Amino acid sequence: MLFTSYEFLFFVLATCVLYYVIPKKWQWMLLLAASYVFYFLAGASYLPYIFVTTVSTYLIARKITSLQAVVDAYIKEHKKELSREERKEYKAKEKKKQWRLLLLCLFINIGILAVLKYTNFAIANVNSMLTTFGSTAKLDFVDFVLPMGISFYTFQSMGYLIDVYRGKYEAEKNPFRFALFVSFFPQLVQGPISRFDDLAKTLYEEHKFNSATVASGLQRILWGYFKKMVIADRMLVAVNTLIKGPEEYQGAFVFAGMLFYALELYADFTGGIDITIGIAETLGIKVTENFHRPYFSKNIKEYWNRWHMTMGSWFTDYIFYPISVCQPMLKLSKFSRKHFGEIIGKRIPVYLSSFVVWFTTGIWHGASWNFIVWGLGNFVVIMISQELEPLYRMFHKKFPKADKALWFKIFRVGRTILLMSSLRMFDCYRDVPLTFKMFGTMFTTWNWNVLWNGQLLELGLEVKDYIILFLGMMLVFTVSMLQRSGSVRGKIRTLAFPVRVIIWYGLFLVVLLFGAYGVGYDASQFIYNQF
Amino acid sequence: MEEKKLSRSRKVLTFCVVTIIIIGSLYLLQKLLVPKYMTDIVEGAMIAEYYDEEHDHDVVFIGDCEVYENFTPALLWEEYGINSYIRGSAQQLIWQSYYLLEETLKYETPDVVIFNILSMKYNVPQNEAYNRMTLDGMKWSSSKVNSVKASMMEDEKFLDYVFPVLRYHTRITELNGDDFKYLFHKDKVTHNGYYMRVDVKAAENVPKGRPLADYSFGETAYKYLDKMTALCKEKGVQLILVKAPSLYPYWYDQWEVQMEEYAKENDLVYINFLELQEECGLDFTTDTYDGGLHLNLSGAEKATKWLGEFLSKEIGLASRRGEEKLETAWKKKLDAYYEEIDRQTKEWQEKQNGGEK
Amino acid sequence: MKKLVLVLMFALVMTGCGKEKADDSENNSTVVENQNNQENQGSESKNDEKTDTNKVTEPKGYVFEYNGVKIGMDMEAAPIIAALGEADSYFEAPSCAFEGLDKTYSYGSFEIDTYEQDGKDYISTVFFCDDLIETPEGVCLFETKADMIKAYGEGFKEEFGMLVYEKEGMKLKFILEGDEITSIEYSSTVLDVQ
Amino acid sequence: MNEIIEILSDLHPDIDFETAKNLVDNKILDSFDIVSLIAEINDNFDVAISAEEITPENFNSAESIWALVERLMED
Repeated sequence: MLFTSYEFLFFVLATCVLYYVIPKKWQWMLLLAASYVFYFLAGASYLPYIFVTTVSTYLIARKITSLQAVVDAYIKEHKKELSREERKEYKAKEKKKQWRLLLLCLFINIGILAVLKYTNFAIANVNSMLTTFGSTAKLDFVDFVLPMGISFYTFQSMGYLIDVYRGKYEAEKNPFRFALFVSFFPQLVQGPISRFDDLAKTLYEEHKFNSATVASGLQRILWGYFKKMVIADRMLVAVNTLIKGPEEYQGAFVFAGMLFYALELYADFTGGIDITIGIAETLGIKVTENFHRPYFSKNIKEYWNRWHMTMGSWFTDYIFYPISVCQPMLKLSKFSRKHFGEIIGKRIPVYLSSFVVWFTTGIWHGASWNFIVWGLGNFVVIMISQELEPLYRMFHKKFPKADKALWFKIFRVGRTILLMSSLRMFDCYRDVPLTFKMFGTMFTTWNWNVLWNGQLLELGLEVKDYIILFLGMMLVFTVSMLQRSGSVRGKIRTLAFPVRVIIWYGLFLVVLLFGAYGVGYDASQFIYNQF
Repeated sequence: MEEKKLSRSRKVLTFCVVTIIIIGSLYLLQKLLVPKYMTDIVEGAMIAEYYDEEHDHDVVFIGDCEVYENFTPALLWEEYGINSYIRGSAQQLIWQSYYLLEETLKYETPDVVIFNILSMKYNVPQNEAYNRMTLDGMKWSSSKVNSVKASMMEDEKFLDYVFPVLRYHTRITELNGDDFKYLFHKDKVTHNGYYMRVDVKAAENVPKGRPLADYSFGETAYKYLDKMTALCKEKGVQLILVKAPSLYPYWYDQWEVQMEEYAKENDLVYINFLELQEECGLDFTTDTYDGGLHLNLSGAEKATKWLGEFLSKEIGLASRRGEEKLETAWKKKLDAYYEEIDRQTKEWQEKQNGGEK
Repeated sequence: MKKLVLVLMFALVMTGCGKEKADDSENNSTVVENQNNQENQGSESKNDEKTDTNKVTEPKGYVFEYNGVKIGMDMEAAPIIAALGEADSYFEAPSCAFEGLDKTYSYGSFEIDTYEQDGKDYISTVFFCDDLIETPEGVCLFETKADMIKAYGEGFKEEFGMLVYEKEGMKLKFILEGDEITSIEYSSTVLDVQ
Repeated sequence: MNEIIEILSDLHPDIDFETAKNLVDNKILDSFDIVSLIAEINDNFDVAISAEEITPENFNSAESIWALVERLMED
């Protein structure tokens, strides 16, 4: 069920109506049922996978919590008899048991994800290696199903498990409630990746029908559809033409494609998340925000704190920190400081763990070298930026006013967008060499006149489409600017009733009339469902 | 207390008013966006015209362009006193024909239904645009629901038929004068379902049929033909199968055999006008306007004459000339008919003269 | 000095400048994937490209060749028809109700069909009429199934009783009666419905 | 406590860590800073701060960082 399908709209509508009609204590059960129906409709063969993840995570988390309870009780009881060392030793021993359980669960679930997602990638690499060594033998590709949203629900469950292991909170007792946390349907396909302590309470609570909340949720959904259907799906037509014809579309076309893609991706992904969060809001549930006007970022580092935020913080908390502050890493750091000097030694933990994080981030996005190179590209840019920090400081000391100047702000935002867009070319083109080649043509093929000689009109979009896109983007931009001083929906709420009706009905009409859907347009899937 | 009540009822009232305005404006918008089919592609307006008719026909034609371009009810009335109507539409598929027949028989029970069997060659939905032209014009009924369900291509959605605005929303940037002019009222594009053309383009080099791997008609096609036969039997209507005299698309001998057999088995009359060309006096250098696909007025008159003779002599349909109500209705229709002939003839002559210069 | 400023500027341009606080860095991401989507989620496949993207100027799939003229599916018809010289006969069939003519050009031993899109004609079919011509892979009418398999391999599918080789969005169709090839047809898949 | 402030000031000379609160929530300290900080603390105080202790509450001010270090030293 695509977010843009009638079936999905109907499904959401039916769920919402039932949700407020049935007794409140059944609400979360309804959501669980709805989520499983949703998942079943997406593909019955997916069910076993999410089931295994749910059950294994539930049981092991419960076990870890109960072990922790035993430890606490024991220590409390024997507080006086035990020395500090004894206590420490006991704790460490017990922790080891929990650690093994944690590893087991990670192994099962990351294992499922890895096997389903990366087996063919591995086989392809082995095959090309065999060819390099002159062997004619070839491994056959395997035909695994890749369950919808597996990357998202696996990450969400593993985050929960690690938190339980760390003692951040106790494991959920009710297996069905936990199952709902894993499978909550609005965020199943493309995130956000929620944390248990953020989502659980609002998910299980009883929610009274509140017309203001419901209206607000619906408004957010509408805004999401606007971005998704009016902008992203329309832009997609041109993007596809450009990236599917690398022979034909070079030079300035690549540049145009890069920007179009940046636009499409933004509208598609943030629009999808708006729909997700809006649906949750309609149900009275608060889902963590995933974007914070990312294209307004001053630099790449900031960008990554404002784009797909829940995934970013997941990688920080569960990969970056554990690696960079673990004992071996600290020892390595000490060792290098002694032997290679202060400067290098200090950087080792950060660099090594960042490398791992970006490699993982890349491969999480897709099993191909394109994504790995893309991830590492981000790594390189961020590290360069980090190393140039002293230069920036010099620059700002010399031109203290630059920071406040509008031109400088625009320059920085433009730079962020250009950098991100050029890195993203890796997920447009077929393979890594082709991407480099296409990137190169921007500087070798000097055909900037195609941007205004009408050739852009041969990509599947007409003048009117470009006008709609332009106006649509202006609206998104304006809303983003307004957002700096608080929720735009909140601001609209203060206006007179007829004005409000006109605004929201107007937006509805715009989606209805200018949405790129139906015959002639093929509603593209949310780009993000694929991960 | 009183005040609270008041404000509450005011809220309800506002809600109602807003809802009515929104639904009303959406309805108007939808009407505006749906194609009007008044100029150029008029074939899309045919199906809806039937509902304005007095439902008292002796003969109803069902089928694709091979009926609505090849037979003219006006002549059947003038010469044979037969009151007939053509429920035809472009590339009407056999299940669409069946459901149109089903619907028609809810309005009236004619003596004879004539079905053109070219659409037997299609066993699956073909084209969204043609679907639309046949289906959008139908009024809502179980027949329409079933017809839509049977006709939808893989990427079509039922809801798009319920709310055509979902299908035609992209027309918002292509609206033209017609869309406003014909928002509430439409002109007639046919003469009792007949689509008239007087121009001429001789048939030449009509390609032979290329061999097919499988000449048997599809199961689905047969299923609906069976249903049609059964429905007519049940309602006491005589079903006549025809193959119009069009030269193209090619009508294979193997198809002919199957139709002859089917007619025999089911005790139906089957008329193949391709074999009656000489008897009708059809001349494909002058009687077609597009090189043999469709007949022009002169051709249609010849074919209709043969059919009129057959219907009155062989089937025994009595002339209803003199029935006052029919005479007045047809008087008006014939006026329009001849006016149209004059108009087109003049236009055609001008075009020819222009061409010669 | 100038050089230094340049380098500095370049560095600023090329990397995210982090004056005050760059916050945390690792993580997040995004990106999309357009082609290698695997996490199929039970819904239609992404964008069937709009119709005009499958227009080609280069021949694709199996290509018939006559007197040195390559006739590939979905290629623009005009230059090919011009190169082939005058056809023995020509027939055009307007589509019911819609603009656009389907044209058939007959060259004795074979026929070419075209379809119209956005005012231009494109090749939709090459049809063999007799055994005076053969495909570039060396198959002609009235040869046997074995000859066909020798030339094209076993990779055919059966569609409506025809043996069909599909390649790069076009189809090469054979009809056999018994063991004898009775029809050879190159055909575009653009107009495929059945 | 003073040592903590010294380390912090090395990282960001422009911030007054005596008074600054919400270092994490206001994004004054990013993850790179935190990692460097933990390495320094490990060096100077010989305590190992593990990943699970990296929470905003523990790192929001020099005071809370010091409290964490003290707690770990006691433990």
